This record gives sequence, structure tokens and C-alpha cells, in this order.
Amino acid sequence: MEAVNSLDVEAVRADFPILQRKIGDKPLAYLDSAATSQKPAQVTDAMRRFSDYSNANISRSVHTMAAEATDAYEGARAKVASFIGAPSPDEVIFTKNSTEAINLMTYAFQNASVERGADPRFTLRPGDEVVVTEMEHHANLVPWQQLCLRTGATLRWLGVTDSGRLDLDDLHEVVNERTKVVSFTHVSNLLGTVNPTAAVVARAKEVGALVGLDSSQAAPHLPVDVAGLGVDFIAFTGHKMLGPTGIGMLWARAELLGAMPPFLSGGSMIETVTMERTTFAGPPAKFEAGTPPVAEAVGLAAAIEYLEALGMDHVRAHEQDMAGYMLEGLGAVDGLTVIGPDVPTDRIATVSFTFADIHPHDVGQVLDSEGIAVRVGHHCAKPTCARFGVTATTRASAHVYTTTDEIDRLVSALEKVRKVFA
Amino acid sequence: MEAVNSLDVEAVRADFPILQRKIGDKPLAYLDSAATSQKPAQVTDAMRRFSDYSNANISRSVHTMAAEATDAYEGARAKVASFIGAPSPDEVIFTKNSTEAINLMTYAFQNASVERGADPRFTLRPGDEVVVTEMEHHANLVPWQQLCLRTGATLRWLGVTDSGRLDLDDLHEVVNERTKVVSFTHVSNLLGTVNPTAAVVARAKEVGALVGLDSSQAAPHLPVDVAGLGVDFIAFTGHKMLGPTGIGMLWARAELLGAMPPFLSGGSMIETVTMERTTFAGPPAKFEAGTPPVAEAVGLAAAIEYLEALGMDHVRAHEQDMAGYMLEGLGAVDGLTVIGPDVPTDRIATVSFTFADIHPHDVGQVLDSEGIAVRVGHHCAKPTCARFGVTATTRASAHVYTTTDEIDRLVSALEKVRKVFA
Amino acid sequence: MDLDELYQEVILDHYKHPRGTGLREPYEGESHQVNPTCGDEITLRVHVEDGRLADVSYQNVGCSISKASASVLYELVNDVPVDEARTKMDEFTELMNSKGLGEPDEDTLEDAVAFTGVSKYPMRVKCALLGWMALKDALIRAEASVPTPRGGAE
Amino acid sequence: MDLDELYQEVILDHYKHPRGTGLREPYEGESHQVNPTCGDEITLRVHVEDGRLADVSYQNVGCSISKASASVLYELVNDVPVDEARTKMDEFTELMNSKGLGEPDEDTLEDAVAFTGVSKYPMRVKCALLGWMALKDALIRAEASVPTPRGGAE
Ligand SMILES: Cc1ncc(COP(=O)(O)O)c(C=O)c1O
Ligand SMILES: Cc1ncc(COP(=O)(O)O)c(C=O)c1O
Repeated sequence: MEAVNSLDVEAVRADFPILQRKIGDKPLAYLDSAATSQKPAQVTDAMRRFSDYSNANISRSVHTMAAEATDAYEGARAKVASFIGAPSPDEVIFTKNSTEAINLMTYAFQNASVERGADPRFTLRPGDEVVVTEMEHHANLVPWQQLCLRTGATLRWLGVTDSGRLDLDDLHEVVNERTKVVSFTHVSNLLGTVNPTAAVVARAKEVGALVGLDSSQAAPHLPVDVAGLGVDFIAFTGHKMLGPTGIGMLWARAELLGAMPPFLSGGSMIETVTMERTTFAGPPAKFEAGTPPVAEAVGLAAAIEYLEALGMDHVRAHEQDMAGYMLEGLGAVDGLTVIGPDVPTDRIATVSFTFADIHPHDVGQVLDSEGIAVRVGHHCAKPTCARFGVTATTRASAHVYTTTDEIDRLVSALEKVRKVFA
Repeated sequence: MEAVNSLDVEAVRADFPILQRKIGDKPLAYLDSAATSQKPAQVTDAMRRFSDYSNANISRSVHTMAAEATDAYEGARAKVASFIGAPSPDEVIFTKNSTEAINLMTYAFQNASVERGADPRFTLRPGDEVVVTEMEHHANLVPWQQLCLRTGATLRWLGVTDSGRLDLDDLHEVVNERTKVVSFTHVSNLLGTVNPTAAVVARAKEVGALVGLDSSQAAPHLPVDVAGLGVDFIAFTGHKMLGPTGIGMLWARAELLGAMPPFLSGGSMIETVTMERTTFAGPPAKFEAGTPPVAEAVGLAAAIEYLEALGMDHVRAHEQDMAGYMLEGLGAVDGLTVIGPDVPTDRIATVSFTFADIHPHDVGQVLDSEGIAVRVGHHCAKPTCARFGVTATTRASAHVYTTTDEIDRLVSALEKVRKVFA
Repeated sequence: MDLDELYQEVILDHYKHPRGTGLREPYEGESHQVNPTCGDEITLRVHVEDGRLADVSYQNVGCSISKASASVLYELVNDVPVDEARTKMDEFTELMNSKGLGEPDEDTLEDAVAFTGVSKYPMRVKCALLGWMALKDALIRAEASVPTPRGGAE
Repeated sequence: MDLDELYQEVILDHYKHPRGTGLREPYEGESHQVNPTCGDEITLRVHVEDGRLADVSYQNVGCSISKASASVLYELVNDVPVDEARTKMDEFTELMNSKGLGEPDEDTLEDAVAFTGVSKYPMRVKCALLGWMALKDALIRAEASVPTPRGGAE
């Protein structure tokens, strides 16, 4: 525990109207934040204010509301940039979610591979290699698989140890001079592991590969500093960091964005268009075709302000406390096996487990009857499940509003689960 | 005027909080609905209720809120399907906007053209032709250009007459046995023209080409019935039809969606995933990778309910009245030239014009000082501007909340514009 | 959240003591189905003789609902004329789509009436239907004489 | 919306009577710039002789702000040492990014101080800067001796 947990969780909870909800006659214990977080009133209020006062399309007109909307949208971009220590707001591309952000990268490779004069860093041919890990969310696996299928490149991956850590033993073999890009998860959504990015990034740089992170589960819980990480790109998503659905982000180095071919095309990403031919605007516009999620950007900016006001160090400390408390509580339950690191070091409070022979669907159903919301299933990480010999797990996950009391309720409700299926 | 305009515009206006706004000391006259429409309280309230009560990620868990969120999201899909007369909700794909919906189609062709065993209707080779028109929004032009560039197919287009109608004289030459797909705008966002879809669709079918519509400007104002239109796909967008930003829609025939390769890949669109290989879910999931815009779908459903409660026939009648009133008012302004049809038949109340030698930026700026919001520029339709020998126009556009009084204010404010720049 | 309504005694009993499990020979149609949201799987075989389902055999991984449903399926359609099995399949599917409002016929659906409560839980309806989807598919394959072991998932 | 603050007399005068228009020879650097949001364009040439901007010539399509700005640009930098022109360019750019808070030096920026009001209108700042972007680019091209008429837009 690096910092003292000084979040005033009760004050935080007062900002989240949904936490007052009851499930049947039981108060809600929302332990499914890794799937999507709840949103404080500050976020929904900001969006409502925007809709009711300044709503307009951006960048394209001279009227007052259009100027206000453009300011709000570009202000959100600047807020994201400063949140992750990006040198310039122009390095932040708004997408609809993390998944689109990652696909934007894979299609940069795919398109570069069929276009003339493309930057050679993005052209893939048979013999070239792409590296991921065995603990990826499908969002950072399937797009790279598809890319390899369409270009003839080879997909390779780093394994996972029995304790749920990245296996770096064969790092030098897997990431080698044929590797053109390494894309790996910053924090695993199934195992909760915070990965040792430095070693992988250093090796990628050594062989001249591009390297990026899926920070979908990192940005909500840890300070993320792209300069310090030394990576070329990261993807993350609004709805997991107290923000709205419908918005995600890709950050990439300016120079890289300049070299990448466009992905989605259409309005607002062009410089000039004739029937015969189009030239493109520079980044970030180049990658933001069509009307962007304007109100969602406003909500995201409010979410980041909220996190910043709490202080990301405190957010992290609370997360680590919750991780420790969960591991302790769950660890004491008979017949329960944690899948993932069993210590709170380099880990978030997202804990997957199996429980006796009871199927996670059934575990989740009984927990729901107690008002406890957890996620059950493969968590969009089927290969990680397969690695641990299961088809599904039950997963509890925390955020800034999570209390030890909610975790206690989870632990004791597991006894009820056992009773039903014994 | 086919139906009597029986919208109670004052009652409608009371539902739109933003219409109470002042610009400086002038009441707002929002005549920029073609860029983005305003949202009634019913829409923002529905989203707020969802956020504060049922917010959860969809389809992936068994807890109560996840079930409610899934119901809300799938309910929105069913609502869209019935709004456009689609035979099944599974034919509706949620995207982030129209632009993504159209790119989903163009990437289906691009991906099919490099994948083995793809449906031949989607494979493009040199010699194959793609047809658009000279009145496209960039969203329905640039993606097809890029597709042609990447596959070697040829882009062709139907022209526009001096009065702003689709030129069908060479329809049989432009759409021919080499044509694989025809994608054209249902209603022009610059000219306001409602296109005669039947002739083009019939010819496309005759030559065995797929045919689709960009209905971004149609769905907000006219009843749209996909069965009656006889097309293979249509794209449209939430924020122009009283709904939120961050959500758009692609409708396509079920059989076609089944035959198309996936576009974005990641979570929720898979059937099974190993490190080596992925198989995909059926439509619509297949095309909805990642966390979708859940709250936005809720808002969109509320917007459609709102439009349905008004009645699309009445919405259309009001639109046509506004078109007639605008054309009459603007037509009487000295030195003003309408670009587009000068009669309200087959036309929406989106009227572009040039005014003396005064640049649209300057027109728009002076109008803004009178509280009147119009759009100025090329409206993401540069080739259409070029066709009429201008680089930009001023465009006024209406929606259900537009009054004749606002149009009167526009007309008289033009005299102020003239005074400043005379 | 009335748990007892969902986890009826009958369901828990079929879950704990599934009937007819195991993959058996001979068979004319086989289907493999996966529930993509949770990864649950079933492989189901049908052996058709003289218009009867002479054997239905299966192997599955899944939750109590999907396992109980497969067990009940076995009881309902094993050694039954194919037409009658199809009728039961339609009845059960209808019940599952009834959102708790179905009024099943106990004479034809027997133990399967216990699934009425499941139909109130949209996230679990897929679990209950997984085996039946496999049956439907396996019957089609048997008829088309496509006995190769390929299901929707591969 | 104080229109007079935006459309100052000086600006309207330059708009109605632009100075120095037309494309002239000789020139060492030419730049073509487009404002992608509105389609406004300018082609601007520089003729550099002995470290001076011996001629700045241009042709443009655009709004009052972009036309007046190009005309003022001509007055400010034509027949001025290149270094001094660059200083004025930086000063003007800074003024445009000042969001209405800039306090321009009337001695160096002359008529251009009238653009202070424009800097409050984010949508119009690009209009005011279009000519200056062309000047910057044309000077780079002149120095690199890349006099080919290619601008950012082609
Ligand atoms: C005709 C037409 N097509 C496509 C679009 C693009 O819609 P969106 O920006 O929501 O993607 C628009 C609006 O901008 C339009 O008017
Ligand atoms: C690690 C990780 N990557 C990617 C994603 C995908 O994010 P989204 O669904 O917002 O695209 C998620 C969450 O679902 C995730 O946990």
C-alpha cells in the first residue's frame, strides 16, 4: 500500500444516486465496476446542462452555440490529454469505446498494407509478427487476429503464470526482430493483474517494434502517464472511469498519428474533397469522421474532473485496500479458488474466482437475490479462462464507491449460494 | 402538401428547454437542425433515469441491473426496427453515427475483397463499379472513394440538375452490369432534395447491384419504410432525429448481414475465441464489438417515441409547410439565390442560399448577433458546392419546433447583413 | 428476486441427478452449441429409427439451468416420435419466451413446467434453451443425413 | 454579440478595398492554404530579395475576416525585412490566440490591432490566420528553394 487511503467513501457514495437503489428488498451492492462503473451526479448534470443549453454540432458553424459546443468538446480533449500526461491534446482521438480505439490501430496496419506509399512501420507481410498476451480482453486480441489473417502476418503471445502474472521468461524469443507491434493489456480485466510494462516496452523498443497498451482497466484506477510508460499508443474507455457510455479514447504519439492512414472516413476529417479525390486533415480530425459523441465528451470531462478532485493517488490507495480486503475475505471461504494474483501487490480490486463446483451463473444469480451485483462468465477473455482450465468465473470488482461492508456481504452471501446448491 | 399540418408547435417547443435560451439579449431562433437537432426533455429524462437507476453493462451478466440494461438496449433496437418497418430487430445495428454505419458497409466490401471464401457480392476487383451521386454528404462519398482506391474498383456518380434534382438521364449508363453497389442520399443535406429512390433502386436491382440509402436527413422528417423502399441497407443517425449524440444505425437485410464479414472486432461479437482463432456471433451482435452506447440507445428510443407520438405524417406536413414558408420568404430577398429546388415539393425545410456577394461566414455571424443560428460552409458536401460554383452557402433548416416567426426573423435579419457589408 | 421460483426443487434435482447423460452410438445427427455470453456448451446426438427418437445422448458444461434443461429434454423426447418431440420443442420454446406469463400444459411438458419461472429471467432463458437448440439442429442434420460432427460453433 | 467589436471599420475597409491583391512574378515561395471547415482558400507568393520581402502577392476566396486579414498582412510585411515580418507574424498569431485578452502593440501591428475582437470568436480565428499560415509556409518554401506551387491542400 503505497499511499494512505484517504478517500471519504461515504461522501463519494452520496454523489452516486444509483447506489441508493434496492434490488428487491435488499440494498444494492454494486461489485461489477470492471464491466462498467457508475456515474456521479456531476457527470450526468454536466451532460444535462450541455443538452439543455449549448447543444449544437461542433466545428462547422459560426453561431454561438456551435462555438460553445466546440469549446466544450475540445476542452474535453485537453482534459484527457492532461489526465494522461500527453504532450498535446492533438494526440487524443475520441472513439466510441476502447474497442474502436484498438480497431483504429489495427486498421491503420491493414490499410497501410494495401496502400501505396504507406509508412513501412505499418505495413504487414507474411513473416512479420504481432505480439499480444494470453491475458487479453477479446478487444485486444481479436482485432490483431483479424489483422494477421488479412495480411498474412503471424500472431504470437506471452503466456501467463499459474499465479496470474505475465510470463516474461520467453520475452526475448516472442518479441524479436520480426515483431512489428506489441499490444498488451495494462491491467487484466479477468485476473486483476497490473502488468510490469517497463520490461515489455524496453524489449519492444530494442527490436524496433511499436508498442501500445490496452489501459481500459488501468485508467479508472491508477495514475496513467504516457510519457513515463514510454509507449506509442494506449486505448481506454469512458464508461469504466465514471464517465458515460458512447465514448472511448486512443492516445498515440503525434508523429505516429501523422503517419497512420485514416480509418473511418467522411465529414470533418477531410481537407478537400472532389468527386475524384480526397485529401485529409491532420490529427486528431483525421481520425474523427462524422459527428462525434459531443455530450459524451462533456460527461467524460466531468468524470475526469471528479477523479482528479479525489486524487488518482487516493483512488489507487482505496483500490488497493479493497483488493486486500477482498482477497482476505474471499480467501477464507471454503472451496473458493481465486484465479489471479492472491496478494494485493500489482493488482486491482477485480477478483475472479471459482466456487466449489457451482457454476458462476448460479453463483451470480443467488448473489443477485441478495442485492449483490457481480459479473459471471468468461469476461471477454476466453483464452485466459482456458489457460486456467475454466469456462467461466465469478468476478467481483470495486471502484471509488466500494465499501468493506459490501465485500462482507459478498462473502457471507456465498454461504447462501453453497446452501442452495449443496 | 399531402397532409394537414396539425402539429401544435407551441406545445412541442415547451418540451425543448434549450429553446428558452437567449443569445446575447435575443431569443434563440435555432435554424440549424440539419446539423444536429435539439432534444426534448423526454429524451434527456429517459437517459438520466437510466443512468441513475439501471446503469449496467449489457448482455453479459445475470444481475438485475444488467438484465434491465439489456432489456432497455434491445428494446431500443426493436423500437428502431418498427420505426422503419424492418421485419426483425436483428436487422438493426447500432453504430456511433451515420458515418460509422456507412463505413461498416464499405469495410464489409474491403474485408470481403481480401478474405477467402467471401460472398462474391462483396468482393471488389478492378473493373467493378460503385455508384454514388454528386449530392452526397462526404459521409457517403469518401468511404466509397477510399474503398475504390483500396480495391481498384471504379467510382461513378449520377449528376445533379440546375434545379437541384438528381439527374437520371444517364442512369442506365452509370448504373450498369459492372455496378456492384449503389449508395445514394435519400435526402440531400445541402439542397434539401428528397430523391426519387424508386427509379434508382429499380435500375440497381435490374443489374443485380446492391443498393442502399443514406437516410440521415430523411429519418428525422419523413416516414421511412425499408420494405417499401426496396433497398438493401440504410444508414441514419440519432442526433439529427431528436436523439442523443453517440449513436447511429445501420439497417440491412438479415441475409445480407449474415453474408458480410465483421467490421470492428472484440468483445460481444464472438461465438468462441482461442488464441489462434475466433468464430463470430450472428447479426446484430457480430457488428457490435465492445460496450455499445447503452444510455444513448435509451435516449434514442425516447426520441423515436416522441416522433411517433407526434406522428410522422404530421412531422412531414409541418416540415413541408416550413419549406414552403422559407422558400417564399427567402425568395423575396433581393440578391438571394436558393441553391436547390425552389418549390416545396419533394423537398425538406433545409434551404441553402447565397446572398449578394457576402460570404456565408459573414452572413452567419450577423445572423448570430440577432440570435439566429444557421449553418455556413460547405456542409460536408464540397462536390455539391462545386457543382453550383460556390465554395460555401448559408443554410437554414427546420424541425418540429420551428415556427414561421423564426423564419420571418431570418428574412428580416438578412437586411441587417446587407447593411453591414453593403 | 424470488429464488425459489427460479430454482425449483425439480430443477435442482435434475441438475444434481441428470438423466441420460453421455454421448452414445449410433447417431445420425450431432450438434454442438455454445452460449457465447457465458461459454456454456453442449454436444447432443440423435438416433432416429422408424420416425422415433430412439436415443438422445449428450454431454454438456454449464449452469444448473442449462444442465437441468438438458436432463428434462432427455426425459421428454427420448423414445418419442420425432413429430411429438418437435411439438414439445415448440411448446417449451414458447414457454421460455413468455416472460413468466406462460401457462404450460403439464401433460405434455411434465417436469419442464418447472421452467416457467426461468422465463422471467431474460439472461437465463438462453441457458434453458441451449440443449433445445442443439436438438433442433441435430434433427435437421439427421434429416439431411449430415452426420458429420459440426455444430454452429466450429 | 457585439458585432461592431468584430467587424471594426478598419476591417470592413480592408475587406471592401483589399491592398496588394493578385499573384505576381517573380517569386521564390508559394503556398496554397485551405480552411477545411469552410472551404476558404488563399494562394500566396513571396519574392525575397536581399533578406527583404520585396513582394507579397496573393489571390483568395473567403469571408470578410480572412480577406481583410490578408490585406492587412500585405500592408504589414510587404517590403519589410524577412526577420521583421516573422516577428509580426508571431505577434499577430499570439494576438489571435489571446481570446480577446491580447494587448497588441499598435506601433508594430498597425491596422492589425483591429483584429483583437476577432480573437474572441474561436470559429473566426482560423479565418484571420489563413493568410498568415500561407505566409509562414511560403517563406519556408522560399528558403528551401522549393518554389513549386504545392501547398498543404494539394
Ligand atoms: C446526408 C447526411 N449523411 C451523413 C451525415 C453524417 O451523419 P453523422 O455526422 O451523424 O455521422 C449527415 C450529417 O452530418 C448528413 O446530413
Ligand atoms: C481490458 C479491457 N480492454 C478492453 C475493453 C473493452 O472496452 P469497451 O467495451 O469500452 O470497448 C474492456 C472492457 O470491456 C476491458 O476490460
